[in-house]
Amino acid sequence: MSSIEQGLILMLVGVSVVFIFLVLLVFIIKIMSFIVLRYFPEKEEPPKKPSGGAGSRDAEIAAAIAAATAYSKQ
Amino acid sequence: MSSIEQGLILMLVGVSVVFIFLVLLVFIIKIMSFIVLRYFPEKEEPPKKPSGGAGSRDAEIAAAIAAATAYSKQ
Amino acid sequence: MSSIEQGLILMLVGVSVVFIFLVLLVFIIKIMSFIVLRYFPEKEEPPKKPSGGAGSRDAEIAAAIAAATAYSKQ
Amino acid sequence: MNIGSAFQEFWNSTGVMNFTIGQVIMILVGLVLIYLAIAKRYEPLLLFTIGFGAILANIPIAEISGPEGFLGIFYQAGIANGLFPLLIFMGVGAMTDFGPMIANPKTMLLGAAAQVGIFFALLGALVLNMLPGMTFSLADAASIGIIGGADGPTAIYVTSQLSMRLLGPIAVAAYSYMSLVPIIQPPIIRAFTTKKERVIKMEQLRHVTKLEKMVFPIAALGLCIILLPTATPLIGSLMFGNLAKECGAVDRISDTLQHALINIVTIFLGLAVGSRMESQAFLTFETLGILALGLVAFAIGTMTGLIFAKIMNKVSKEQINPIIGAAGVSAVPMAARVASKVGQEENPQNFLLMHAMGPNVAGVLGSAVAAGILLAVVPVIM
Amino acid sequence: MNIGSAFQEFWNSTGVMNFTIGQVIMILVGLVLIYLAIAKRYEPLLLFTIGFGAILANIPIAEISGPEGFLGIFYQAGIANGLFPLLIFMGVGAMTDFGPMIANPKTMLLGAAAQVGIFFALLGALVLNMLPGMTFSLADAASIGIIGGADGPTAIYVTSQLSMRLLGPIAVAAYSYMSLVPIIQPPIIRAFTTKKERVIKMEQLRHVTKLEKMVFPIAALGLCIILLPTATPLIGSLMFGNLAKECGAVDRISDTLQHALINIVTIFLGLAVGSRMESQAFLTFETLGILALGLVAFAIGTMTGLIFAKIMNKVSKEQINPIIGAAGVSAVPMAARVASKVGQEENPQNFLLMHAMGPNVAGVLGSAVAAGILLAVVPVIM
Amino acid sequence: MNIGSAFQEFWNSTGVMNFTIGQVIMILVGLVLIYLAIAKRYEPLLLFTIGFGAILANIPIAEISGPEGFLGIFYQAGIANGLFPLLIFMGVGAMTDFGPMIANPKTMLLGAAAQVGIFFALLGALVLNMLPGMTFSLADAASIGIIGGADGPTAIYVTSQLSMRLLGPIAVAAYSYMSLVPIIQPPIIRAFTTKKERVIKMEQLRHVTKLEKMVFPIAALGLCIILLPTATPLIGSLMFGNLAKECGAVDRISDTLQHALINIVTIFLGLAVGSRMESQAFLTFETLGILALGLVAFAIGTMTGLIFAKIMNKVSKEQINPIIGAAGVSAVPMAARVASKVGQEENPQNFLLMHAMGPNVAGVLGSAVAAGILLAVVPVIM
Ligand code: NA
Ligand code: NA
Ligand code: NA
Repeated sequence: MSSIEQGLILMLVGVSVVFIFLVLLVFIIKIMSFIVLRYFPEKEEPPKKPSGGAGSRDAEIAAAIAAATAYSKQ
Repeated sequence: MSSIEQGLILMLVGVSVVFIFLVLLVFIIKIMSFIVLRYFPEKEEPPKKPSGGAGSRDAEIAAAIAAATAYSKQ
Repeated sequence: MSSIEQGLILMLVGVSVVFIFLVLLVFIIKIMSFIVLRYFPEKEEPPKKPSGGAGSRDAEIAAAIAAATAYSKQ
Repeated sequence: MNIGSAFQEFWNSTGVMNFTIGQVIMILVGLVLIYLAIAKRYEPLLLFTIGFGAILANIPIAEISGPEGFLGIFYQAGIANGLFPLLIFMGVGAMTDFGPMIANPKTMLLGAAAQVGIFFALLGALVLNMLPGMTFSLADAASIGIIGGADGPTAIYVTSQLSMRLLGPIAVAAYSYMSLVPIIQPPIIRAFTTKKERVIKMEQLRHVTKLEKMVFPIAALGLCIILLPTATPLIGSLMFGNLAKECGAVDRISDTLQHALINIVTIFLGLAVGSRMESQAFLTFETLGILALGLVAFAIGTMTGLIFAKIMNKVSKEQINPIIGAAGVSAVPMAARVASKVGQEENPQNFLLMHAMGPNVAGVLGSAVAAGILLAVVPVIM
Repeated sequence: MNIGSAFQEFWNSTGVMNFTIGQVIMILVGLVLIYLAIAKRYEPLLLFTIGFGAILANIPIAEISGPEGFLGIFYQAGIANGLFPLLIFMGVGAMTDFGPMIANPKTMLLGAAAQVGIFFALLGALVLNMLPGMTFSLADAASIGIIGGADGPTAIYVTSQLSMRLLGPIAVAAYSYMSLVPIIQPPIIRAFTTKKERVIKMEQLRHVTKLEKMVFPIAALGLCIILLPTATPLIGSLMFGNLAKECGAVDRISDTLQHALINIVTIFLGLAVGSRMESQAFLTFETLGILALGLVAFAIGTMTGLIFAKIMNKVSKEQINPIIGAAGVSAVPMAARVASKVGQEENPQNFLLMHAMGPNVAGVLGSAVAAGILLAVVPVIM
Repeated sequence: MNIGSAFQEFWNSTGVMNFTIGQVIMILVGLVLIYLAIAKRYEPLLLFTIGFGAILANIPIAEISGPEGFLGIFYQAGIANGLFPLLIFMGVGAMTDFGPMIANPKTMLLGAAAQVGIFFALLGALVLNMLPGMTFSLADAASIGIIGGADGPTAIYVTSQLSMRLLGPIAVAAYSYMSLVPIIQPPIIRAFTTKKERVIKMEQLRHVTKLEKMVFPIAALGLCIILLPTATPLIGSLMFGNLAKECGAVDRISDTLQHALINIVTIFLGLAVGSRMESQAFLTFETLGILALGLVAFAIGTMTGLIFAKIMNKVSKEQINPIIGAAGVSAVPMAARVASKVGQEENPQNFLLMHAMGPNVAGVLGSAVAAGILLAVVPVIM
């Protein structure tokens, strides 16, 4: 029954490491949250930054171009 | 002119099978419609079920989360 | 220092061709614009054509089908 | 290497110094296709991309359609193996409403009758072999015939399996004639029908239930599996998309097939098909034959659709307007609109669109079935 | 070749003449999966595509799942190499809110406890080897166990790396049980908890800041890199998507992962997985074993999640409602909803959804970690 | 195998036990890129994905960037063969408005002048060979020079064809400096122009008709075909997208190029480029040289653009504000915005944005042309 023995070993290693991993992650999150909340607290209602990189920049440019074009047609 | 003979054979087989196929499909549809209309008639105005699987479920969850978050901030 | 010589040659060829290319493009655009503006001036406010090929045709059909279906149910 | 020889080297690598006359002509052909796509709105999505692909494929030195070029990569990824037309077919399935066909199933036979054009063109190709410069094999002839299916993805799929060398001209012929349907069909319709027939009014189609629409794709695929397995890649893809649309449970899939996926694949497919339009393959006497045979296929398909409708009227008491027989060639939804328009010109109270949609979508099935037969039989009897 | 033999040839190539009984059964299995997807809404996106793939793969002659068939192409492109499940995971990451988990990190341990089911099923597979007709290698057993991870992409990824021959049944079992969670879990929850436990009310979760949500994916990936590199393809993809969502700077990427890309990949993945459901691979005694073990895995995972929650209540002063332990199996978000529903039945004032989301998404991490362990250790000790 | 040795085996496969110092540093580099993307919004789409790719590529054991890893698959699918940058270029074409350039074509020459930086950096790389540890071949030098093109896809395309080993540092340099344009350019603009020049007011651009915008991509591609076939993959892709946008007949294609396709490809491209940032390839003295040369290229390109504008003012009676010469480097649309902003600081009535867009998009053409020259000449003279 060597194969079942292998399975038992795998189970032991597996369950242990899953728990070790998530326990460590619990600590990491707690430390992380502690640091973030203490040193980088959220500002009240941050103004929504434009996001999307190229997308929004393109949109800005497009708006500017549209405006300029409309202007130049007057 | 063996090649044209082959073409004629292909034509005969082809036209026959296309017709056989669609004639059979006509019968199948008629039988299918008969059964469906008799045994599974459409209910009047079925209430529109949520569709899209994961998508809509995610949306529900998102709504629930949003609601809960909003609630918890009060 | 043959490699730097190669670089200098590449620089000379490169800068020349970039300029030749864009100078030619300037002339081509000028000629193109002259012809277009003289012989194919823009009509005032062209009516917006339906675009998107299959897409819009499908939409038309869909609308027609919807209309016909609604009609046939009366 | 000095400056002079560097410029010389550069000059030798310019297009001017390396053009063949064939490449110049093919670039002009590409421009014509783009012009037709933009100015005439002839199948714009496909003729635009095919035309652009043709231009890129005929640029000297660049080898864009070679195995390392980016069009060559598209070609290998989805044309050589038949993948792209099948993905398109999934999207077509998700956009197709088989309701009008289910409401009046006997009009499906018109979609069978109109496929006769396929086999006439096939035969025509073999007859054309008598002309010098035409050497169409049976596989070539079958691929040419399928132009008469009036269905782009089917034509590309069959040609990719049977006669790759003719892909360029066949695809161009298929899409061109599909967009010329409003020009090709009306005179044929008027020639083969009487005024009295054209004003026949058809009663409104019954309502088709959601469940019927959901069972249909399964039933049609089932029949195809039993009778014609070689057609199942095409019919299976079509019915996958159609069931996804009708079942209402997988809207994300249905939407994706109809939009993101079909759009992306159309770009790749069009460019890759265009990349097969190299001058030595396209500028041949055979291409003229293919264009002629494609027209023949469309015309005969239209005719046989009309004639079969008239025969059905002889046999059955319920009269159908034979104009809708012309829609059996497929060319969805163009042919159905043409039928509808011609009908309305004769009688403004005549709303044939829905009635023509039945044979129209049946024609898609019909040509997929014909494709399956050709794929099954041609390799065996050659 | 005369007309008769041509028809004979055609007849010999029909499905009727070439079906094996196994293929017929598998097509029926495919239909059942599609039925469950449409009528029961059981994981519709996946069971629909897997079911359709299974039908197409079992069509005689057509060879759609062969190396030249279009399902075979999907398979090679993204299942054999593990790519598709990772792309799905990017989308999952971009749709997941780890906020509830960060707000109450100790509930993550429930997501660890519920993974015990994986290893019980693994062991079970090795025990089943004692039955005749069952020959599960350790790699097979590991792939079967991962069904208990209740996470489709993880199961497909692990199986594609360890035990490709079982991909069909394992994927079907994984997605089926994920959608059966509302049936499987409630009785187990009621059996392993007392009424008094089930009415425990939990206080509202604190607000989690944007920055915490942004640091979390980096921290989790960092831990994974340090401790378990073999899990980084899965966890890395998940955190890539999650960071893209939370950071607010790359909305185009986040949107694409959540919509266009995941939808396209889902279609390909489902069809390709279905294409592995060929009769000789699926219609075996082993498949029954896999289905049974999958159920065992889900049940035991649910149990160990519940029991661990009760143990935590013993140890800690802050009480948690043990129902949320069942959500630790993952099956996001289904298991969390089940927990929430069962809780509300006991006490209408009990809003457990947010609390259950913590263990629920932790369960995704937990099964990815378990996958990493299996991928690291199994090839070594075999 | 006993329990102890199983844990030992596991421990030996952890990241902790297998890190090289180089991998740790590269993961930190990846984090810095992600930080710049998120916090500073430096080319967020690209630096985010490249940074994440760099992290994943430097995880020990996992081999994510190896030929079987998922980043390795992206790399093979679209970087090694140059496909992804071309698809990006199609999307760029579909988002670019050449109108301002057509309205005032002579400003295109500024887009030529600013490419001089490319060749200075090329020369600089060859000069740097005199330092120990620098061994740039001519192909390497050409790839480094193209950073001065201020155009990411062009840089990646050229480097993938000429000098793959330098892809990581070159891509990072290209995108970093593109986003640093608002910091790099203003002092150079102020240093090389007088107050009097900077307040020059330019008259409004004329209206450009739809037809001009449609003919332009065809004309530009035609010139490229005739003069420089090696640039046609880049210019052809750009003009394909641009014509799709301007023609108004294929909006489905234009939309797809601008959204679904470019977004998907950006994700794959960024991750795949990042996967080339393995420590042994990146952490070299040469990388420092590349970063320095990239900055030189940007600075000199800005300078030559400005100086050429001043020369044009000497020669022509119609005065242009030389600030817009700086926009000739491309870095669309960042450089045009910088020019506009600097102009407005000098004179609030000065609206230079549209005027700067001309040289800006001309700079894209200019660097694609320079790329074509390098691809044509370098393999020959090496
Ligand atoms: Na047809
Ligand atoms: Na799990
Ligand atoms: Na440039």
